[in-house]
Amino acid sequence: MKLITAVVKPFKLDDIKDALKAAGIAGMTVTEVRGFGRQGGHTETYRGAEYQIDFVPKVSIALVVDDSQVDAVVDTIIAAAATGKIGDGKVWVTDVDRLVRIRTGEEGAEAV
Amino acid sequence: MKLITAVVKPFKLDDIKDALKAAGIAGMTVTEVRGFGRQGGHTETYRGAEYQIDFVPKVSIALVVDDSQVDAVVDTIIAAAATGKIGDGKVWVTDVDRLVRIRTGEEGAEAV
Amino acid sequence: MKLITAVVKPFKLDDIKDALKAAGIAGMTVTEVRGFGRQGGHTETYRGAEYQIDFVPKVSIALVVDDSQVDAVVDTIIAAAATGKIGDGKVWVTDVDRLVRIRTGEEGAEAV
Amino acid sequence: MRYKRAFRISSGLGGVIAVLAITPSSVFAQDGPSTQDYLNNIWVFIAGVLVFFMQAGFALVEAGLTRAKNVVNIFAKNMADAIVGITAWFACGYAFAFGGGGRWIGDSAFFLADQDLATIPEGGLSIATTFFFQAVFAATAVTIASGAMAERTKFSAYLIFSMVMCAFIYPVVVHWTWGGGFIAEKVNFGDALSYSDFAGSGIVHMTGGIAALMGAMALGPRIGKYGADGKPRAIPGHNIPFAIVGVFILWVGWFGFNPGSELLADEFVITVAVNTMLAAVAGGLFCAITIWWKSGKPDLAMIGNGVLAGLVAITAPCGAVDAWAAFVIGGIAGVLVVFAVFFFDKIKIDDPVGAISVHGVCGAWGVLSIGLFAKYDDAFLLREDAGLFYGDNGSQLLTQFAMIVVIAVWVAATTGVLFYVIKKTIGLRVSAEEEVEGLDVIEHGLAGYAGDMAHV
Amino acid sequence: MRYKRAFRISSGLGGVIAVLAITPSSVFAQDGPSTQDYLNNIWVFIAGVLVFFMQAGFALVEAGLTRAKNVVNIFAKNMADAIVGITAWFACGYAFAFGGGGRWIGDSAFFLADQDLATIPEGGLSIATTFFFQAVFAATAVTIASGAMAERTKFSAYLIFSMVMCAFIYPVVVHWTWGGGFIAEKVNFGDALSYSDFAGSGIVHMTGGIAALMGAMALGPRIGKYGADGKPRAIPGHNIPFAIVGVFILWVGWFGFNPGSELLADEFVITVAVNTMLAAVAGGLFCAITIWWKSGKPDLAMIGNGVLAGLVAITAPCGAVDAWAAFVIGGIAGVLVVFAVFFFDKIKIDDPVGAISVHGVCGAWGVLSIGLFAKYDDAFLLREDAGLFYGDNGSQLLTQFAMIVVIAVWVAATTGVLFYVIKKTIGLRVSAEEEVEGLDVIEHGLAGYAGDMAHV
Amino acid sequence: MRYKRAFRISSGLGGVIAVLAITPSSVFAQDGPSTQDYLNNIWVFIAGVLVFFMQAGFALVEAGLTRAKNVVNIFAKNMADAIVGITAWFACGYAFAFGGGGRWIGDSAFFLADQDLATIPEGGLSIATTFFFQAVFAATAVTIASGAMAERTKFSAYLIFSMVMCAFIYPVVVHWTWGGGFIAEKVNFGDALSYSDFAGSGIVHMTGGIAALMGAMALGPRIGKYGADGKPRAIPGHNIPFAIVGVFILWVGWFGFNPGSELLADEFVITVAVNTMLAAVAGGLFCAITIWWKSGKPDLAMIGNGVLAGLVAITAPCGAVDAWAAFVIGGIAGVLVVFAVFFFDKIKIDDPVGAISVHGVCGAWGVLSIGLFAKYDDAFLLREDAGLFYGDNGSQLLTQFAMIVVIAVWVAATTGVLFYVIKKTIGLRVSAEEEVEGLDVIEHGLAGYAGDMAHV
Ligand SMILES: Nc1ncnc2c1ncn2[C@@H]1O[C@H](COP(=O)(O)OP(=O)(O)O)[C@@H](O)[C@H]1O
Ligand SMILES: Nc1ncnc2c1ncn2[C@@H]1O[C@H](COP(=O)(O)OP(=O)(O)O)[C@@H](O)[C@H]1O
Ligand SMILES: Nc1ncnc2c1ncn2[C@@H]1O[C@H](COP(=O)(O)OP(=O)(O)O)[C@@H](O)[C@H]1O
Repeated sequence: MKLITAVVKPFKLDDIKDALKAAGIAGMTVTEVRGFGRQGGHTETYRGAEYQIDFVPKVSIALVVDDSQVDAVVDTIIAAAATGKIGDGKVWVTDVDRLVRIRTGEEGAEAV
Repeated sequence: MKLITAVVKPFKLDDIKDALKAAGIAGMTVTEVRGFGRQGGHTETYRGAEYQIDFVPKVSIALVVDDSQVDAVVDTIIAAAATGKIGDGKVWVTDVDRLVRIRTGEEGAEAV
Repeated sequence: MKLITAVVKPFKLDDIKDALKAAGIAGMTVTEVRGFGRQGGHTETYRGAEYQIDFVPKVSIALVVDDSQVDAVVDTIIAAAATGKIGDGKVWVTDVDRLVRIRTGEEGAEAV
Repeated sequence: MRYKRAFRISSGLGGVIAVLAITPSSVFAQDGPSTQDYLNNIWVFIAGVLVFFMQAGFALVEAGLTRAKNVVNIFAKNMADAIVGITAWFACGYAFAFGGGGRWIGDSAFFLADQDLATIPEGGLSIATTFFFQAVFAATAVTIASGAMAERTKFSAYLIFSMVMCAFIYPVVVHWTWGGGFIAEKVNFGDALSYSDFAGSGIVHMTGGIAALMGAMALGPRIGKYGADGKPRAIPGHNIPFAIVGVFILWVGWFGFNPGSELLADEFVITVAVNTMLAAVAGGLFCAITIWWKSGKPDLAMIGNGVLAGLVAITAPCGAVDAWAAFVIGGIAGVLVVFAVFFFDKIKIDDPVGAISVHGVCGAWGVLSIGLFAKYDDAFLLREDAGLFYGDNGSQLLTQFAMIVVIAVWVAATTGVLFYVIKKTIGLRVSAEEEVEGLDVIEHGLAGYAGDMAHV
Repeated sequence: MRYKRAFRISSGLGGVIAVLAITPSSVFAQDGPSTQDYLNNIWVFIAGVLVFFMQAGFALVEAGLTRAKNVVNIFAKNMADAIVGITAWFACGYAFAFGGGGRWIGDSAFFLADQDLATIPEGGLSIATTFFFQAVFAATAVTIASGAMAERTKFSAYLIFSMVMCAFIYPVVVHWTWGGGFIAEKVNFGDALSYSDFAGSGIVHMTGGIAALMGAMALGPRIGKYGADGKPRAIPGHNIPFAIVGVFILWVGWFGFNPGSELLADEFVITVAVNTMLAAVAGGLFCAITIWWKSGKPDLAMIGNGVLAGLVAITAPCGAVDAWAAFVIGGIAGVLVVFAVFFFDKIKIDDPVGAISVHGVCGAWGVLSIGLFAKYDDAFLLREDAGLFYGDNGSQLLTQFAMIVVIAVWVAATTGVLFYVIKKTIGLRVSAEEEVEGLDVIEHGLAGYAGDMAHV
Repeated sequence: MRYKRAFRISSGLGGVIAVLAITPSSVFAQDGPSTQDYLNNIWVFIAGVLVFFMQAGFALVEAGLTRAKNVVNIFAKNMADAIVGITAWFACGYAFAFGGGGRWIGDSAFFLADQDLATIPEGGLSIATTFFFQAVFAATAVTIASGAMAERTKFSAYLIFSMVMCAFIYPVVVHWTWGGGFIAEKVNFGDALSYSDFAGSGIVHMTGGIAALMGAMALGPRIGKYGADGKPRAIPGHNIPFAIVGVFILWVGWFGFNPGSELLADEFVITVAVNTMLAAVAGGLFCAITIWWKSGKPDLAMIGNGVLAGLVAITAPCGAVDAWAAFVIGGIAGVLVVFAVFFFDKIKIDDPVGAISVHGVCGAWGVLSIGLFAKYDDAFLLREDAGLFYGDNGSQLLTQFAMIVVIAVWVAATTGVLFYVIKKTIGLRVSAEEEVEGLDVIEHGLAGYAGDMAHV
């Protein structure tokens, strides 16, 4: 089992979701986050005073998948999320020891 | 050290928290998230036009615990979170290399 | 590659960001979360009835860094985030199998 | 001494409101209405517009003090009160209230058929003006219960309640009193010549408050309101700014509600307004002191209730009392409301916004306060110094009390039957699952605050 | 029978509005204006204040029904409509509309220069009163389009549109009608003596609605509004409470809009108000039934549109019809608006808030309804029983229809040219990237809801 | 030429406001008040209701421009201004201002004791009307400072400030001017016969603005307002829609504030309204141009300030100047406010909502502008052509300037002492920790926006 985490541009979420669905992925968990990176750093003025907006809105997607699926899923996400412009985001993969479906108690691949 | 991540129904949060407290857990971190899964997919109409709500509100709980506690905690969460209906959520466990308490600099089991 | 997760007090975010910037970190992802821990647990009354606020606002920072940087980054975060008062938060480190930059497809250290 | 003000009774024929008083400035005969007549009608109309604005205030207070997941439902119920309520008032509510018909109920002017809306009788109001002003009052009366029944009532069940309330239950109360029916005629003890309720602490607010009480009891408390230990748990409102803006809007509306009930443009419009203002601030002030002392913090949501409590209480006596008395009446209401909220919480009647305490309890207090503080000859009182503190022997207090009992029994009985029937047929309360998930998406198919993320 | 009301035409010299009717209560000569004259002017001014309040209502409705990322832009456009619109009205709009000048366009009173603002002609309004009341109408007319063009229009382009609309396009429509120009003079068929549009279903709302239609067409739909399959996708509003509070505020404002258009303080002010109230509730009621039946749920955002639809429709006939007719006219508008919203969605004209359906379609319906239901002798009608249902041979209906065509052609043509020119020069629409990210930060440098987290 | 308007001075005995002017239409004797008298009082009362509504506007503007974590505190302070302020006005504020007493301070009518509230003197206002209208003005004056002191003031300290302001500091200013005290009598240079401040640019707004300045200085800037480099950092407001709705509500309220200050229902009510409207749009327009040019974007929060700046500035001269002059005065205020905001930011006086710039700076500008643009004989001016541009030798300008100095010194001195005493006793500012966490939960035990998640 692996956990794939993708931090992407919010307006790409729909495309990514559709692509993953098409690739047979049945579940994922999404969080609104704020990203700091190369893209960041525009300056605004508000009633005369300046301020730096370092953080830009992003969406983080968490997906637990079977080891065999990891590369395909990562590729799918990258294909759907890329615009080629700075700030497209990152994908990373970590190892999962155990996965349980709460409703049934099923474990591992069954639980995805 | 292990990180337990549980994605559950929001209205179960209070029960889970109480159960974990009773089981001696002293800390956790909670995030509002949106889940996509088997449960999803009801259609709404808004001023005539239809739209698909694929994402349903969920709560994600992150807990770092000692290796010895993992199974007990996972069981506690599952017991408190289960309703038996679709959409109850998942729990997964990943390995943690290092944990530090910021205030004191304590590490590992001390820091939980 | 390692993933560093830090749960900290919201008003420290700016300081931490500045310290990490100064330490050469180019990216991170931030989420608004709610923490449960030793700090929690004040009781409020609302129109006469009491209620327990168990969760306090926190900010969670996720950073993927090269193995070589882990300790320095953890130390930087701790230095910037500590107030010495209860509720300062935790930092933990997990192992990352793979990291990709969506825009370019670069992997590993290149992608940070 | 004050001018004797209009004794408002329906003429019995065709629903024309006859005004028997001598109105200042209409001293010489002329063909059309005088400028004073126009001024009277325009003023009462403007007051009615202010009262109508209270719909927005009620919606905001109720929405602010409840949870985000039910906010569309709250607004839908308030919108329905305006839409269904005024339609019902047009169809038969106005007819039952003011359409002649003797002691018990009116019997003409359904759908305003064959009414001469425009003509202004000398010194009085045209039917259009009366209809407009009374329609917005009716919409107010029915909206009160909405807050107490929030977060768990089926929308269709609420619609039926709202319709029956505006079509029948409230109009009958109005007929008995302002419409010249049996309370106006008969309810008086000893020296008291008649009941008095200038702008409706009892007729409007207590009526709404009793309906709210019956509704909250019929429904039972929200899931999670009482802990395993039986102690009440707070369910804080999701938007305090909404609640307080709502209080300000209601306060503004009350400057139409009470002064407009003078039904003329004369000097007492403004003494009524001053009393209204002073009771409101006293209500807020003494409520703040009480809650600060009881809970250690100046709970703003409760202070908002306190202001409204003062306003509800002064609604009956605002024309009959001195400025200092208005301040005292409002201040007592501000204390009362805190204890009432605690009381209903304790006996497990779950009223998310405090409507029963504000409108029911303080409405009754307002009606009674006339028996204590009345000094001036107000509408219906027909005499000066009717208050216990001005030498009356308690006859007026008794009369006021009797009026409360009559209205309370009527409203409790009819709404009781109504809620029982609804419960046994289509059901009154949503399913537990719907309640937990929130009424907005399931009943209305619409989230109050659609995050941009979920759909593009 | 009713008094013949003022025939409002500009005197042609100096922009003074002459009122030729016999006003009640100004029967004896005196030096200054009579109290009735003061009452007339104060009332119309108060009505104007209520109309001005509608700016807040429009902003809230539009903001509530669109996305959080564009909320500053929505409010900026509404603020600009007030600021730029009234400035333009002051500079030349008022002059073009009421500054004498014969059939086509006024030609004096620019910047109110050399106008005697204060003097009140007997039975009429001072120039100050007329200017104030008409200025807030102008601001309303221009605001309508803002909603239909939401979430994708360049701010600078919108400013130009808003200015031209208030400075030229709308004033010309007003000149042709209320200003005594060629529609007032010439547009009549058969027995009809003149067009009729009491408070502006056509002159104000349909004008705004046509501009909205042209704007939405010139812009094209928002990104994501139509799926790959070509079917419309909903883009739900981010704050339904805002939208419904906005509807209540607009409703309150309409009690200035219609009754104030009587331009006198007489008995018909309040019959107009009753009709306005009944049409609004009927609009809401029948809209609710229609959408519940069509989509299975009582969609609150649509019901809000239904109330507004009823209000828009009754704006023209409110002085000429019976209460039951007002209810019917409003009810039909409530049904109409649902079908109109579906229709425009289907033909791919993306109107985020339904402005074209509410103001355009129901505005036209309101103007036509006079030809069917008119019974009383209203402003401009100059006769009783002008409706088909009261024995007219359809001449009035034809006249009303002709008026709609003239206004629609004028507004469509001028706004069409205007949008074309803007498109070819500075551009009308923001870039796709800006649209996706939201207009607030990029165009205005300001997020609507700054999270506390992001900065300190 | 204009009618000479009422010279408002307190009669010195019993607080009755004597009005010496000849009022139109009250030419023949009669028993009770005339219809014109009723109209005068009803109108001023309605204007007062509009002014009261400004409380909601102030709360929304201030809440919108500050952070979510302090929103309950903002609303609590505004509610307190109404409650504590009006109570203090009732107890002694009104007495100090209008209770006779000669040059320095009034000395009767505490708690309105023994006042005949109802009787309307011929051509004047009843005590009820005066009390009501002046009470809402007092509540306005005190609310102004709340914004400048936002996000860091102890709630109990603010309550004391609010009480003293309404009970003593502001009433004294009113006594000196509208109450007939020493400024009304004595402050005049050369040809000038008296100071002029029609509706209170100086008396109300500058008074509030100076208090705001002293408060902000006594408190010091918010944590995080100035970077390590000493440069001001923006702390954006959390809800721009609230702020702009608030501006619209204030704008509506100002149509009561200025026109109501005519204290009669005559033709000048509406010329005042036109001037008010034009100054507001000019303020918004020129502010937008200035900020667009200076910062590259049309910052909507600043434009809202610009509209309010125009309104504040025209409050003094609205009765004395031509329409074009109103536009110019408002436009200058719109530019001024931008520079003032930058200036105070630079000298490290942290005013989160711009109250000092809007009310203080533009209030002073409004008072001065009379010395430049006054053409008509306004209240107190007692002559025509008092402006420099109409041939005066600067005497009026000097008089206006002197009045500003007197008021500013009084308010600065008294509030200075007050804040000093508070600081040394109970403390003025919350702890750094409380400031960072937000005042809502710690001071009020209530979050503004309770997420549904945290508790069920
Ligand atoms: N080291 C990192 N750890 C965690 N998240 C990161 C890291 N670097 C970047 N991110 C996330 O990825 C987003 C995009 O990164 P950025 O540097 O702006 O552009 P790009 O994706 O083109 O490299 C950031 O906004 C942030 O949310
Ligand atoms: N593969 C996955 N990775 C991450 N989160 C998932 C995954 N599958 C499901 N989830 C989360 O679990 C929630 C519940 O899953 P769902 O399939 O709806 O029902 P069930 O829990 O009964 O299997 C989803 O809403 C989503 O938040
Ligand atoms: N075991 C844990 N797993 C995940 N997060 C934790 C855990 N314990 C604490 N936290 C997070 O750290 C925050 C601070 O912890 P707390 O016990 O209050 O104080 P301290 O940081 O001083 O130990 C909590 O609010 C919570 O968000």
